[in-house]
Amino acid sequence: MISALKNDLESIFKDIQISAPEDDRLIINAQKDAVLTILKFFKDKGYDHLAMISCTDWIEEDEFELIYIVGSYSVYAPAAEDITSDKSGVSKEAAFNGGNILLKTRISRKDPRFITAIPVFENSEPYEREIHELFGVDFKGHPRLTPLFLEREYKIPPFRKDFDTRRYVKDFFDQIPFVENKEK
Amino acid sequence: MNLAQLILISLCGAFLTYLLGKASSRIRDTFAVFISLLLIIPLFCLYGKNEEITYYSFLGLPLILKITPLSWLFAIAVQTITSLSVIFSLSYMKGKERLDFYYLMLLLVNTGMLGIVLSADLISFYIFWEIMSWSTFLLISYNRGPALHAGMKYIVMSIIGSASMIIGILSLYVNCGSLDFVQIASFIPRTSSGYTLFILILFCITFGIKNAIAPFHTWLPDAHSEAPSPFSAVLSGVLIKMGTYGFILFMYTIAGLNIIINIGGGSFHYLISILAAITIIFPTFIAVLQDDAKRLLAWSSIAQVGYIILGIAIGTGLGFVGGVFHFFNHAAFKALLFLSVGAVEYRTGTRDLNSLGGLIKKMPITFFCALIGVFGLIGMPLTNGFVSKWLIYKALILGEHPFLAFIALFGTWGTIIYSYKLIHNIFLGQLPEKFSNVRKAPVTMRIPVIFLSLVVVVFGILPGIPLKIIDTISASFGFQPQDIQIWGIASETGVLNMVNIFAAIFAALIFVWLLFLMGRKKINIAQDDSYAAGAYVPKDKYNYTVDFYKPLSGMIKPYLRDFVDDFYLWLADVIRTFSDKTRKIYCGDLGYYISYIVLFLAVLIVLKMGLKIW
Amino acid sequence: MVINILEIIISPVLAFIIGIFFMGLFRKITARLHWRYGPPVIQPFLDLIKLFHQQGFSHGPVFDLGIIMALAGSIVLILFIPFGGICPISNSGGLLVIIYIMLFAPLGIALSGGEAANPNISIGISRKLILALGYEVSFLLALLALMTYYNTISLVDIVEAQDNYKWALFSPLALSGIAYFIIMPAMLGIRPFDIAGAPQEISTGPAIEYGGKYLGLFNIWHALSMFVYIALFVDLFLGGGSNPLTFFIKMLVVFILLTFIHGVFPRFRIEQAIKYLWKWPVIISLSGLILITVIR
Amino acid sequence: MDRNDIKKWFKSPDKMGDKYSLWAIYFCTGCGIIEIPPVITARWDAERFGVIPVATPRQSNLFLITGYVSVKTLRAIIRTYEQMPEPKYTVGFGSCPINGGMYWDSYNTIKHLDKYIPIDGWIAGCMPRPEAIFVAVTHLWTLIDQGKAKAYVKYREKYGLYRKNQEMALGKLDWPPLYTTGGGND
Amino acid sequence: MRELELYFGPQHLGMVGNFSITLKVEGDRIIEAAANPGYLHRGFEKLMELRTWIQNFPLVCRINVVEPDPMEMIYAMAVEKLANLEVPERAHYIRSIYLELSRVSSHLFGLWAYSNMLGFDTVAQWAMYHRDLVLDLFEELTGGRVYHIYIWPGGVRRDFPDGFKDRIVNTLHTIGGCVPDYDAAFFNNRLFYERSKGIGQISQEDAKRLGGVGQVLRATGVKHDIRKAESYAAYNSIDWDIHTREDGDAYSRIWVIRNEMIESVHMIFKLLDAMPEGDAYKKVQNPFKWKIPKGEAYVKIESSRGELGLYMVSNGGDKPYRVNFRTPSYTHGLTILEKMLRNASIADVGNIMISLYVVAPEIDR
Repeated sequence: MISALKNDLESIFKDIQISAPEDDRLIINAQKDAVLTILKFFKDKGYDHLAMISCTDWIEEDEFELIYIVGSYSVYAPAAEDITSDKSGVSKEAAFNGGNILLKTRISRKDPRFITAIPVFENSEPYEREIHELFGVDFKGHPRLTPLFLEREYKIPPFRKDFDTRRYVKDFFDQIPFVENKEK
Repeated sequence: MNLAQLILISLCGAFLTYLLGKASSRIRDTFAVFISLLLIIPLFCLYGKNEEITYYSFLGLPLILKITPLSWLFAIAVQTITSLSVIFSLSYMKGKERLDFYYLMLLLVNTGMLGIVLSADLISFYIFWEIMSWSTFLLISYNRGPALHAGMKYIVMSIIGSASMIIGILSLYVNCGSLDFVQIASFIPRTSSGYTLFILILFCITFGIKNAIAPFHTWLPDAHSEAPSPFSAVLSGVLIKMGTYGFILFMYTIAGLNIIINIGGGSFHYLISILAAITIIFPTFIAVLQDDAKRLLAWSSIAQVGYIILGIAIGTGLGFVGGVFHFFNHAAFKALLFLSVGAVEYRTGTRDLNSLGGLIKKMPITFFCALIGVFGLIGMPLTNGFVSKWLIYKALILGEHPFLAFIALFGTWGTIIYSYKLIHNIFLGQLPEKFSNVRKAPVTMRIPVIFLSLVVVVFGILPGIPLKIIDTISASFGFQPQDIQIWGIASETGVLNMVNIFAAIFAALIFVWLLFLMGRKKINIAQDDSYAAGAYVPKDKYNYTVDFYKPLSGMIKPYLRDFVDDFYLWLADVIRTFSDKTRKIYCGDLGYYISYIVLFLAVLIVLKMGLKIW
Repeated sequence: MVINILEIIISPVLAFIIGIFFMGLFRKITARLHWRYGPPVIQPFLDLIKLFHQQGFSHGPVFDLGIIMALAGSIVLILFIPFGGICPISNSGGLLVIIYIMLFAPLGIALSGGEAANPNISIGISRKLILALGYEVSFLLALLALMTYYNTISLVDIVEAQDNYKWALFSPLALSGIAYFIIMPAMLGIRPFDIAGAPQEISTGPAIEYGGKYLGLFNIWHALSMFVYIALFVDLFLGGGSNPLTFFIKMLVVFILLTFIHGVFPRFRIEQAIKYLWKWPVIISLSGLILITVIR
Repeated sequence: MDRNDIKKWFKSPDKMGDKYSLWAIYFCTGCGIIEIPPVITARWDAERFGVIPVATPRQSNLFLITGYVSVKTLRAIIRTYEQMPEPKYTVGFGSCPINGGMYWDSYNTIKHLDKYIPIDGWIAGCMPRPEAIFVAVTHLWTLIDQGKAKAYVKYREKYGLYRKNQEMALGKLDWPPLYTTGGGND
Repeated sequence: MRELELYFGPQHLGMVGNFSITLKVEGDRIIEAAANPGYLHRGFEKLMELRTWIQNFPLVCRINVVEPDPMEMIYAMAVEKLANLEVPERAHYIRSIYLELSRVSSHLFGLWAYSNMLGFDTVAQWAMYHRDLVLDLFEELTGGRVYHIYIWPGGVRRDFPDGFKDRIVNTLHTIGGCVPDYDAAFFNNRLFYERSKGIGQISQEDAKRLGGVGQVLRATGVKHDIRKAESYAAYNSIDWDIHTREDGDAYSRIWVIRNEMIESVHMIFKLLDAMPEGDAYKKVQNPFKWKIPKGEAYVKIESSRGELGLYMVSNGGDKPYRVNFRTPSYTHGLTILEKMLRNASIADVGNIMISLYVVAPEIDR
């Protein structure tokens, strides 16, 4: 199953690197502009569940990595010969559900912009909102990039690697005096 | 001063006001107030008198004015409400156009109403009736725009009523030979009951339309909400009660108690009672759905008229006293409410219940007066509305009409529902930012309102004062006299002692207040410092007014459209198409016309010979 | 005269004690249904002591006046209701006055809540008034059946007519009595009809802004209204009581039944409550009234 | 427990009333709230001691701050605390409001709750057992008895300082000061 | 026309957890609802980057206070996957039993919250009492009532004590014996049906489109459960069923929860019977010096709320480089809740929210 998918992908999309480190996992590194198309491709293939969108701050490479994790709702029994013949190395579990697909793309850290995946997966809305808030990535076409969790504006979005939370605590919370102390 | 002079002064005063207005608006205003207040004095002096004067003779028919206890009561109510309305108009109407005309019409309406209650023959009755109807029409459509439509609706129905009255008058003239009430009253018992019924039904249509009773009510909501507020007070307070006066006149003065109770096997007065019950229940719940303060009050007026008619038509002394007293009370508190809403509209420029709120902080006196008015409307104890409703309920229960009593009592809960909505949406809740500069109502607006709320409360605690007068009226119609005391009513089937109740409530209030003072001292906080689930109250958005009774209105709305109004509109439509068609009949060919005439005559002859209708 | 004044003083005190006792018992019985030990029966009274010396916040004169008016209305109401022979001023105006004095409390609380300018309160009041519209149909029908059957509007007369075990509940008025009992949870505002003050939906509705003595007065009002509605049922359908003790025992039985109803139901939504109240109780009480008019 | 000591009730009804009728505001500020349902339900039944959860701050006199306080929650806590009528008691539940607990380095939780509102007592632990709440309640009784549970008086007296701290943590507050007097603006 | 903005939470008796919904209301219909999370945001994922692999265990279980155990499990699984650790067979069974016990306790908590929301105190109190019995088991096993930190990379911290199996069976029998009571009082109560039928209804397509998992999905008729689809621990070795309903409303969801709870109890019995002997854990190297090779992992399990996922990146150090949880309440509490609340009545806000089983700390993290 996974391997068939891999072949399909390689034939359709050019600029992608695909690896299948485990039986139930497919890792795809794609270019920025191909992401939505690939997501759509997966959706059409029956991978209709966007589990999450994550973001990793690779500060040394000066890039953000966006990870779209896609799974499938449809649970189907594997065809009997698929398991018995074991021709494509598909394990029982993987055949059972199509596994997880990790679609990764890198965007610049200086000017973090991307486009929203809402047209393909509607439930990407809060994830993108969260990434916008915690990493400062701007998603074009997102209807409301308003604050989700945080009350206050931070100079550096707090989940970036260069935001030192211990330092921040020292500079901010520890500066607030105790009420008794001020008495003296 | 005799009655003719009284009417004359009133009439001349009206025109003089108009003329003075050409000279100076200030003189006009003063004079209007003066003339309307002046007339109260002679009216008061007429209390208990039985004057009668023939002021003119027309075709050998005497035109008579006469004062009876009944007409005295109505005249006093009319004159008081009009005077207060004129006082209220001073600031309400300030700066509007055509004010001379407005005052003329207002005073003319007053003259018309006085004439109606004082006249003692059908011709004067009819003349004054028409004066009143037409000047009312002009006043309703005073604001133009949609008001014109409302006025049109009113006048069309009014004309139908007048036509019905004309037929009745002509028929009576032909059969009785006189239009004097006394003569007619002596004629009625001698005639057949079918004819009596016919006459009664004709006049009931007239009065029913004016009174806005169930199938004839459709003009009222539009008219009341579109008329200028001071006039709405007159309209709702006394003008529509001219129909009530007519009812009483025809049912008890002309036809007499015995006939009314026995006619048609007792079905006539019962039918009227059922109509009245319908008039109570549906408008009450339609009022719940209204979002326009004056429209809400208009529907409420229809419902309250239902109580009055129910009391009068049920045919017992208790009911009659209750009904007439309720007329009097309704005049007081409904005028009060219309004037309060008028004051709010004057200050805020809107009467939309969805956009007001929180005005208690800005207009406290208006609020308290409106609250008293609402209490009267609901019939809370210690207001006059309670006493009259109590009388009506008791009459219904002891008269073994439990279902009518149920409807009347249930209507009270509907009344609570809409009147709390009125109070809440205007005065309570969060004050919108845009009304933060609203000032309290001007003095000339507060005086009538305060006066009326005093009336509501005083007659609520001491109901004996007006009840005594009403009891003499009912006794004069042949009802069993009630044992009226100053503190209420004492009868073996149930005592109502308002002073006792007042004392109990007052003592309880004092006691609870002391209890309240016993607790730790309170601190006053701002309105914004309110529970908002841990957040600070959002300005301007923290108020529940829109669709106040959503769960209820969602359930009852589909059943509470004004089907009658729809029916009339449909009828009007049909008539229009029909007239379009009939126009083809008039094709201009003489031969056709002649054949029409012949056909018509033939039908008439057949009718005359074959069916002896009358 | 002296006895009358004494009765006027005693009956609210008695009602207060019984109401507070009922509230405590209510909490205790509910706790037992919950497999809990529960608070002491006098706990509501202890709460009152606390509340009266706690600070209160006032939103304005009407805020104060409303709650005072509500409680005063309840106290006056008690004077009108015969309590096993104690009936200070119940001959003034009869049942019709009682129906109207019952309005003081909801209107007072509604006005008071209105000035506090909190939408939750307004929603609670709106629900309360709609709910009242729902149960009032059967309530009025039941009362009218009684008044028609005994042909009087005086409550004292009705109680007297049921003397010697001629209880209305075991007469042709049984249907009305059943309807009254069905709507009683709605009148008392207990489950399944505690919609007006649903804490999980609108944070106790009308009582949101009450703190300190305001809440104390509110609780007293609640206790008194519990007393009033149950006492009215006992008077109307269970023949009152020859002395206060038998009257109290009858009240206790009715009260415990109501507490069990409270324990085993979740809460209605307001539309459902109205639909329910306009269906079964109305059918029963209407047929009761028709029966009365037919047999008379 | 001296709840049945009638003499004491006559002597100081205010203190006794406060002690045996602690109404706790229902506010799930943090994960400590998970132990509140057991406390108020059948297993432990806090209602035995008159402790019940109530819906709005106006009705309550006990504020159990259950667990860590994020900056956003702090705003709601201050708002709720200020709406409570006096006398009011606050108890910090769990380690986190004391000094930040295991979130000592989090950028979004405040570390010392008593910098912003006064606290009458703490319950340490993560998470404290339900019995700890009862211990806290009995301890609070003692404090009330001895007249030491006066945090709300402190808040009134040093409102200026508290308000300043609150504004430092939250930026501008959108409600007017609770006390106009009550200085501390040294 | 005046707009009404009403706050539902955070300080609200109908709100379980520190969460807020801003409602725009007309009459008593909700026009628009905006979920307002963040009251519990502690920045877990950031804090975990600053702590060693083992130090993170106390932190990770505090993400979801109602059922911390799946959090431990998923973190342990991710570490095992990155570090290529083998888990003994017995540990798999113990983990499964432990997770199912946690599911039972969590569902009882949900039952408390839901029936309390409907104003049904009696059942709420019973459920909370029974949950406490389960917590007693946890306490005996791990020493903590709420937070256990029992699952460990390479197994569990310690084996079952003597006679623990019997005590589990006893407790579960006690709870199971009350199921008829619950049914009579609550699940078959006409009023429960009236209050929840048709409330918060969502179609299967919508549930899939908006990312619904767990009961929300199963209540619409999708037979989807990670325990079956991508089996972990010992779930594959016993026979059990996925419970579904068709309507997708609150009523179906609560019924799914009820059936799942009973299924869990049966699963525990089966697992106890099939549990092999052996080690309950495998020794790992000194946790203070433990480094995990470079790599990334996405693991998912079925918590009692639905699919719980964890994406973890290691750059070869002694601390994780990036941790990101996919919690089931996230989409339920933000997207689906907002959609369901549109046009709902005010009376049903808490009803819908709790029937979705939203737990606020899971959203905020």
